[in-house]
Amino acid sequence: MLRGLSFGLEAGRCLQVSGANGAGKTSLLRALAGLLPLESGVVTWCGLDTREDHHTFHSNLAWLSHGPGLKGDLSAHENLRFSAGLRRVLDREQIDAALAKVGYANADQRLARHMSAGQQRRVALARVLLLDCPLWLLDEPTSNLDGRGQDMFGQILSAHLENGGLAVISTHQSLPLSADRVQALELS
Amino acid sequence: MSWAWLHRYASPPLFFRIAGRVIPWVSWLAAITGAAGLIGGLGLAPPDYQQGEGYRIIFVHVPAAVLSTMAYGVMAGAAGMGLIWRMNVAHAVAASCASVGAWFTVLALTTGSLWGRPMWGTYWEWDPRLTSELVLLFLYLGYMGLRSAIDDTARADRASAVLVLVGVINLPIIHYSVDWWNSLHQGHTLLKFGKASMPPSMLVPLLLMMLAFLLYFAAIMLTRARGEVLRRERNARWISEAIGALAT
Amino acid sequence: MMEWLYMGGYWRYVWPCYLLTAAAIGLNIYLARRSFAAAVREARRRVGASRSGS
Amino acid sequence: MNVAGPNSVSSGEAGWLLVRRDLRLALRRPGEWLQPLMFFFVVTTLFPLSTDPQLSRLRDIAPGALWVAALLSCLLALELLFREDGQDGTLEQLAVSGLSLSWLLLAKCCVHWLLTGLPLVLAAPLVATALGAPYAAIPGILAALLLGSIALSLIGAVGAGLTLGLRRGGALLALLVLPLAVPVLIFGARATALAIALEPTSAPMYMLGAIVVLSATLAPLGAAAAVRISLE
Repeated sequence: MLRGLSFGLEAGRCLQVSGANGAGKTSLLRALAGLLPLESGVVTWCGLDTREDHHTFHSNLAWLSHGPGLKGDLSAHENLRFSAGLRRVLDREQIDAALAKVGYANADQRLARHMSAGQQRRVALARVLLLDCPLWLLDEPTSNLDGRGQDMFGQILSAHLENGGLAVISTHQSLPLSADRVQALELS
Repeated sequence: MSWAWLHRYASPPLFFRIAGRVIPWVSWLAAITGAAGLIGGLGLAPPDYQQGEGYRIIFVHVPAAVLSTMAYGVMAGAAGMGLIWRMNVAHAVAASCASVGAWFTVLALTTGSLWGRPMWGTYWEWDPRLTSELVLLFLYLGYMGLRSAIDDTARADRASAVLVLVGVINLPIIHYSVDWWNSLHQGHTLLKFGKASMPPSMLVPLLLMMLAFLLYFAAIMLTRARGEVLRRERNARWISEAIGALAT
Repeated sequence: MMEWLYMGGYWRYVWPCYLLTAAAIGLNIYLARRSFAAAVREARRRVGASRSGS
Repeated sequence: MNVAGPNSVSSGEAGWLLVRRDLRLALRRPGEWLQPLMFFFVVTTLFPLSTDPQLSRLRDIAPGALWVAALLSCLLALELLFREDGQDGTLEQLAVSGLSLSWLLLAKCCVHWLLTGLPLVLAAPLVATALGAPYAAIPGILAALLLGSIALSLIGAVGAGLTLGLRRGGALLALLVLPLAVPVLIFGARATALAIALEPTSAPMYMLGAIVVLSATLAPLGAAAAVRISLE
């Protein structure tokens, strides 16, 4: 159980949540996303309580959980069309562009269950890009990513922050960002 | 909100204290009304002109059936309050109703079938009331099954609250459909007591017994709810105060 | 007295009903008290653990 | 980066997209969705085998056999409703999408009914004929099963949401849903019996319709609440 936590985050900055296994990183992120109820306390977005107005909050939120959240029987392209497409009108080019950005450019017809874990992660990150939301809540976004994948993640994250986005990220690794962009939160 | 007072009185320490004070009174009242009802029902009330002495079963059967239905209603009301206003005390009350309610549903079923034996010549008849009562028992069992399948108390509270609310919307429909179904196949029901046709010498003991059962239910439910409140509480200070007060 | 116990021939049905009711009432009192006592015991353990922990 | 920009999706489109996705997934794995139908056939075959197979006698048990089999097949199919989406994280994405979760779940229920309820309805004439129902009874039986299976899919969605991710989920789901399905069973079987007796079926049919309307308005709300709780 987490208690006594309080923090704020400004546009263009990223909160890096770290801590040992079982310290509550995932719980914190899920609580921020509104998936776990808070016993006490509030999460505010632009000054509004997110429990009161979760519609506005969730419309601004791109959530990536531990798992990639892909349908095993759909290809990368279909997965993105049917998941990010629920919230944004997307055309083929936009999806291709997002897949290219995350380094899964060879947009083949392979089904998600035949992809490697790293490839699934990349497709999941492409969904985060396509949602085009100011707030990213990413739980271990770089797990299963190789060295080049981590670089790619650093690039899309800094581009997001430069655009005035916010991110809360739980990770063990250090983020390849300038120090003034990162705010650290160590859970014990 | 205007509901702030509710939150104040629903504070766990206050509930724990007040319930602790109320339970002995309610229990004694239940015992007294129950004794009066028994004397009236078993001793003073005259035999029924149709069913003879056998009708005396209604003095426990009808109150048991009323208790079982009302417990479900109380459970649904408390669960709804717990779900909407996030009150742990309400969830504790809801969780305390199921077991008593289920046992008294069983009691209503068995006394009903024992009554049915001399009246119908068989222990089980697909009488609408008994059938509804049987479905009610399944609803209770589902509620308890769902609670026991979820380890986390807070999650069990909310999930079972959704279930009991769905159930309470369904209950009148079930009751109506069973009545309708029965009227097609039997045309008449034997387990029927028009209140108007009942003389006061029977009605008064029956009402006393009902009151006694409801008071008894309140006492049991509050006893359980005190325990459930303790289980849900994380604030160690008032727990130790509350337990300390118990010891002295 | 015997006549009252005989219940006009219905004793076989009336008395079991009352006995079962008494049993259900007793059982629920027992179960409720046991549940409350268990909650108190558990709370005591928790308070004790948090005291020795801090 | 704005909320209601020109490229945001209306809930109607979102629901339709979800329907298309689930249909496409079902096409890629047809076996799973055919199982309840097979089950329906097998169970209704067991009834004649367990009694006197004269058609005139079977006619008496036909409504009961049809409806109990339909109820159990629907129950079997209900386990599939949210299981996969719950496991692969899709439901979580839906829950934080900013779209109305009850609306999206209603869309899922529609697909679920198309894949499991509708085949039962279409198979019903065959089964009913085999159980001795006269030709003229078929429209009534179809209508009753149509309404009943919709109601069962909707009511069952709440139970499926509540038991999502629980061990022993299957047996518990039956315990939760079957008592709630009693009115559907009573009115549905009665409408079928009246249809087989070639009598007017309007009274139970109206009741079935009312149950469908009530469950279509309330069940998605309950299912959404249940799914959110189960995702915690």
